[in-house]
Amino acid sequence: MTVFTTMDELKRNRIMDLLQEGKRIDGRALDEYRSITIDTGVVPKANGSARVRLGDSEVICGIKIQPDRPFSDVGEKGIFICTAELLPLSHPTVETGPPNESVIELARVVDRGIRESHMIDLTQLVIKKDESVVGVFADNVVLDYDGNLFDACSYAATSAILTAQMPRWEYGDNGPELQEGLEPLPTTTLPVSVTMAKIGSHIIADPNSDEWDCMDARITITTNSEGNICALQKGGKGGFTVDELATCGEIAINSSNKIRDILQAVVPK
Amino acid sequence: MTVFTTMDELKRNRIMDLLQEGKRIDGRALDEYRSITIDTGVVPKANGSARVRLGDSEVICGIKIQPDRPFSDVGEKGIFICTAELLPLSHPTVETGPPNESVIELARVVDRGIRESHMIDLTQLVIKKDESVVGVFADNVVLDYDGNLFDACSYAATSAILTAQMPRWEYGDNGPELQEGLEPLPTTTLPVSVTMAKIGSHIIADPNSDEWDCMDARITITTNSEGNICALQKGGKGGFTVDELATCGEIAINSSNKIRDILQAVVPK
Amino acid sequence: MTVFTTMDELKRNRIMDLLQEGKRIDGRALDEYRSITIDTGVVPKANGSARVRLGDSEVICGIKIQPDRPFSDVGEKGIFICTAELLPLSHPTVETGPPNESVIELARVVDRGIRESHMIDLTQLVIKKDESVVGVFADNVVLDYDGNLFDACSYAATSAILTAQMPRWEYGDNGPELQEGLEPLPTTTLPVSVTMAKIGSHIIADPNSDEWDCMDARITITTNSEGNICALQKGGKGGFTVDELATCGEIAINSSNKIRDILQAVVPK
Amino acid sequence: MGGRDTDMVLLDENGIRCDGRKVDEPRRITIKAGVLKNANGSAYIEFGDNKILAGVYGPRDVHPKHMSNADTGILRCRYHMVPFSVSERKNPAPSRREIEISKVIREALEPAVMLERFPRTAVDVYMEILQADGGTRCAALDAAAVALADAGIPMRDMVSACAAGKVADTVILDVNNEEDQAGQADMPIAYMPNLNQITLLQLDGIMSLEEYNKCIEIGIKGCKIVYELQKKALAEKYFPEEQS
Amino acid sequence: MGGRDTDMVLLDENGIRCDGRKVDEPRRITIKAGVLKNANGSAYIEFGDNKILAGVYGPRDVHPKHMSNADTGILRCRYHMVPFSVSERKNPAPSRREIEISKVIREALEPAVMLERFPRTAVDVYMEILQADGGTRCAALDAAAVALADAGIPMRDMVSACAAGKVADTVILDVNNEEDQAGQADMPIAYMPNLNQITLLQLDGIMSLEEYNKCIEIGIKGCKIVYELQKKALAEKYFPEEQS
Amino acid sequence: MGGRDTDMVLLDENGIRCDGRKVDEPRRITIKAGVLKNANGSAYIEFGDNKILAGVYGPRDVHPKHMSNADTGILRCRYHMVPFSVSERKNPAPSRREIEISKVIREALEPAVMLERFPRTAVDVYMEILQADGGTRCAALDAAAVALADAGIPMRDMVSACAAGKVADTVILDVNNEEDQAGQADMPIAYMPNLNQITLLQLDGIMSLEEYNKCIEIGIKGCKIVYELQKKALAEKYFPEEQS
Repeated sequence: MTVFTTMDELKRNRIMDLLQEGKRIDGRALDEYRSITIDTGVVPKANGSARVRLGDSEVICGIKIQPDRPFSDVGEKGIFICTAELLPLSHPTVETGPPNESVIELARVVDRGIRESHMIDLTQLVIKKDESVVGVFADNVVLDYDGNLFDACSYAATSAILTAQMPRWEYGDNGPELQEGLEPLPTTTLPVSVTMAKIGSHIIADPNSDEWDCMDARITITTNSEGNICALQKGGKGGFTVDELATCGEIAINSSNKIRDILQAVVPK
Repeated sequence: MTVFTTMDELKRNRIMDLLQEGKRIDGRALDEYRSITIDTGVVPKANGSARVRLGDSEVICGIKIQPDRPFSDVGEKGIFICTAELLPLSHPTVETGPPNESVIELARVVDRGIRESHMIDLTQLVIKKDESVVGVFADNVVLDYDGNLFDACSYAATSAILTAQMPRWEYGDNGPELQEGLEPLPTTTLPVSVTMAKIGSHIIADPNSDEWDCMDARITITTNSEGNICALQKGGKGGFTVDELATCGEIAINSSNKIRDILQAVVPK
Repeated sequence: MTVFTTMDELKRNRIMDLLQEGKRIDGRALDEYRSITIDTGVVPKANGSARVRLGDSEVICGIKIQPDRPFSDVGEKGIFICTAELLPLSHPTVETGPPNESVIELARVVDRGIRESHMIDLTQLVIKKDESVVGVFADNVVLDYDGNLFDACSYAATSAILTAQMPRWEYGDNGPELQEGLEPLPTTTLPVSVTMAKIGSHIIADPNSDEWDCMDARITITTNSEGNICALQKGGKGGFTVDELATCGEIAINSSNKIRDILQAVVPK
Repeated sequence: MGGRDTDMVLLDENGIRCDGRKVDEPRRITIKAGVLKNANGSAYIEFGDNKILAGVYGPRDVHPKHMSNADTGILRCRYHMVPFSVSERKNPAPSRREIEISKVIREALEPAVMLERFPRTAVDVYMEILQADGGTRCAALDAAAVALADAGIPMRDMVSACAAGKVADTVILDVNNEEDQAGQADMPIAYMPNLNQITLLQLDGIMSLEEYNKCIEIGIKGCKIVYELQKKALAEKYFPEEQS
Repeated sequence: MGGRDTDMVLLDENGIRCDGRKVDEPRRITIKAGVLKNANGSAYIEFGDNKILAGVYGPRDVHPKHMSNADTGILRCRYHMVPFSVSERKNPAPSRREIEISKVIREALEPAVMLERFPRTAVDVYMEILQADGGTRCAALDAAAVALADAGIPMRDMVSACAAGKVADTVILDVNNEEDQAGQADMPIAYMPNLNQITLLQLDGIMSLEEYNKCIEIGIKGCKIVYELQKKALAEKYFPEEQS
Repeated sequence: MGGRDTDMVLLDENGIRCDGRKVDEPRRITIKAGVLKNANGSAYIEFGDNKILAGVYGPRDVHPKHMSNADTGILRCRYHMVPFSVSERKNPAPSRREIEISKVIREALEPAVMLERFPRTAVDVYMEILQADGGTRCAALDAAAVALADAGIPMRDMVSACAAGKVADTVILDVNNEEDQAGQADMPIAYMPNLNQITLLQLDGIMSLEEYNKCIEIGIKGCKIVYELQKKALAEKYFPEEQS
């Protein structure tokens, strides 16, 4: 997040010098991700949950599934809402109170990456057309910050979705009535978010917080299981050239395959 | 608006000196309005719209007409709500955020002038008694500020109302159902707002921003087509004598006739 | 309230010195209350009302009784909500705007004291199960502050409840329909709030504002007509020993009897 | 034309109004000064069934500082309805109506208060509507002006307020709640009785120019009645021995 | 796969779109610079049926001071839809969507504006969507960039924006509202035409890597068309004699 | 009298509670200190099915400055439930309940923290309820106290919290969610085990004076059990070699 107001000029110089030699400050290759650790079911009372550690960034996503009124113009579809919140214990600069623009962007980018991929088949979440649908709320809370929350939240949300157990409702005289049994959420694809930073003329994947603080621009590209791009967001004060964007697109597609395997592994066989 | 924190003492002296000679800083007669320019249909996707330029003050009013729940105690009447907002590009001192007391007063005075005149016949805006009525929202946005927004917003709102095209609804099984065709809003009279300032012992009509900044008090008197007064609001830190108020009443009725002709001319023959 | 930012060190010393001799700054015994004056029916248009003066603290509670939707999980019970607000004229340090944490605590403690005693038999306030119930709103407004608002608000609310006249509704085709006649609210017990402060090692009842400002900790114990404790709240930066808490419990039960008689006397014979 | 529907007889053949008053008769008004301990000045008014408390603090420091004025003191007013003051319980958040009324009351008091004597400070006036019955803004203003005087704030003049209005095509004094709901027009007026200035004037409802002038005239008569009661309230507090 | 349901013919057999345009043809665009009296700079754009006004104030002091930066000026942008700009009346409170768009527009303009010349100050850019018809963020950005130039703020380059997208499996320029609702993808792009930098890029919808590259390419073509119109608007204001 | 309706057997004939515990037995409690990278101190507690994370920052500067105190440091506490922590998804805005609990927790910790050593600064304690199961305020307090110690904030004593309560006319330790819903009374207690001071005490529900004293007694026993676990958690972090 760009919640930092001071930037260590020396650190930026060090990062730049290393990049000139093709190296990163923590020893990774330019397109290499930090370790990704996923624990699911960490909040058993939620309908689904996952804790993701991406390097030292740590996020929990909890999923609540409950009957809801459909949006007025889409009565034949269920509801999916994904949020993100930086808990104040995650970093000294985080403030309590309404989310700032950076947190709003974070939540909306993570939401769109999943939504635009059509990961959850919302047409299967209708209890009664125009009257009652299933609402799926995926709330991300950030526990520890070390850069690249876009990907950490996305992985937490998709892991929680993949392992969620959905109750069933049927529409009766008093509205939706809870039935016996649980089933997985209906999914069609597995979106993978890949975030890259541009520092000087270098493109690096999965920037940590030091890299995040001194980047010129960033881009998050989400791809689906078919290897297509389904959502994208550029951020930061700098720009990209056409060639750099082509590179980013390739890195995104290449990196996503390995990460998709890690995410897919959370589903019990 | 009294959004200004500094007042040019020299300008006030100049305005006062001229008024002693019966003159105004921009050469107008004391009861003379600035030029009024009205363009209607400037926001074609709204149900009605008008841009009013009153001197260098500029306002757009857009009208949205949509089915609504009636207020609980007046189920046999449609809803009319008129708002006003100073866009931050209209003047350097305007701030974003919730409206301050001056903007709230502006909106409420413009709303009451139209409401108390019974311009729109709300009894004709009932889709189904106590269940569903037509709501008419007249939203004024101020683009450029040069004093006297009370009148500029009032003229924009009434012009937009006069030229609005209302859809029709009938109450069916699923609530209000949109029908073919459009018709004008049912109107009974044409209210005209006339705002005057008191500077020293002088009463002037349609104060521009220089005059607004140095006035002692102001009064807005709205009259209907029958030449009656239907709403009034005194403002500012000073007071009026009984005689001054009598003068204001006369100016309001006299000025309103010419302005009413200008407003009426927006209606296509 | 702990709305004060400065504390008069001299006053604290004086209070402490007196307490060493078993005396209080206003001459009361340690467990002695200030005079309690109750006027009921002071806001005749409300369904019930009472003004309580506890020393120089003054509170009015007004009660509004109106049909409401039941809370989703308790369709067989009416609604009781008790609030408290410090009007800005009650003390120079009170600010307008949303309630601060002290005012929120005040309101919630007064509410719980009454709620947990089951003073109002909410099971008798059902118009139609799961559809419509009677809502009882007891709103306290503080007019003058001289410490111990917990008890002043509690006495105002219970006095207003004891003397309230409840309209009757029956459920008809259009929801709850008002019937002829009024009746008292159904009550089962009379909760009495007793607030004590700890200053040094001394426990005093009904602290006035001077005592409030220099106390180490406080405790509010509410007891019911049967002599049982039904709610309790410790506050302040200090702690209590087990022995001190035992003493507080005894003071609460002893003091409550006399106060209950005063409260009960508001009911017309 | 322009009136509001009603079945109520607002004015009978003898010129008597629905609550028994004559056309130029105000409701029963009682004012008491100095009713609060903490406030620097205060007053309680019963104006018909309106019950209103006003309290004043100041002149005092302004926080945040940038809101103060180096040339003069500032007046801040809050008109506020308590939740149980109206038939349907009022939401505690300040309504747009309350914000507007607070502003017009402040502008009605400003000409009377000698704020220029207290640069950089604020005088705060809080008006609490405990029970509302039509005409609250005038009654609140009346109490506020007494509370300002009770606080010892120097004033050029008292400010006295009363509404005029129109029912059954007749100009009347002091519109009550039923008349406001069912009548044709309501015109709240505030007046400085010695300086002869009208400092608050509003109107909802339809009237001719002639009726407008007549409303102002009768309204000022009402303000003068209120003025005497305001003076009496202050005298009762400060010179009780002279009252009998 | 990945498309959205529609009955509309978004692209006919002759490669003509639902509003009669060719695949690489933008909607009708007119820009006028200097349309407001008070603002330091302003511009009005009609981009298809979008009608958007942008106004700029600054460089000016920052309040509160702690939000200013001793090393550079700051840019503040507000993208705002007026209540009547969309089919269903918009609530006046800023939506999360508006807050996000304000941020991406600011980040798209920042590389162009020479803020370092005005430390401790702010430049404020206000964009008012009067009528919305798809592609508002690009059109607002186009107007904002012209308004910045009109305000005399020194800039490294113009910023020009236009969306690309995908309908009926075809990459197209400048997605309109119907195409956005029923089409397969929308990719807003902002571009600095001389510095050759893409400063805003977003995408909703599914496309292959090849289509992604093609979208960027056609989008830049659109930005260059816009750029000529932006220059023309400024020339018409500042060198009207040279226009004919 | 005064109890709450329930069909559940809260206490069977052998004195065994609905979750298998004895009357004076707390739920399973595990505490881990130092679980976060950025926070100056942190702790994670599982208290029955409660899962709570606490993080501490400070002593650090206070913004805005006027909220700081020249004589002492200040303690700020936030008790917060994440949206998925309760059965029905919680609205993110802080509830009045959360504000009150934050206050009583702060007042329970203040006697223990040596804030006077750090004038003009603040110590911030954030408690995040990840999963709630009755007794969250006590469990959050337990984690917060360990997090304060983990942050190296000097403390006069540990603060240990556990609830007592009453079900089936019997005084019990550590009320769980079912017992809180269906039982007769819940009394959260916080205790400084060496200074022998009760710093948090609340009660909802009806009990005699005798039961009240007994509740405090059994509650303190629970606090002492918690205290041992708090010490163990800190020891496991700082002296892992001594643990086995």
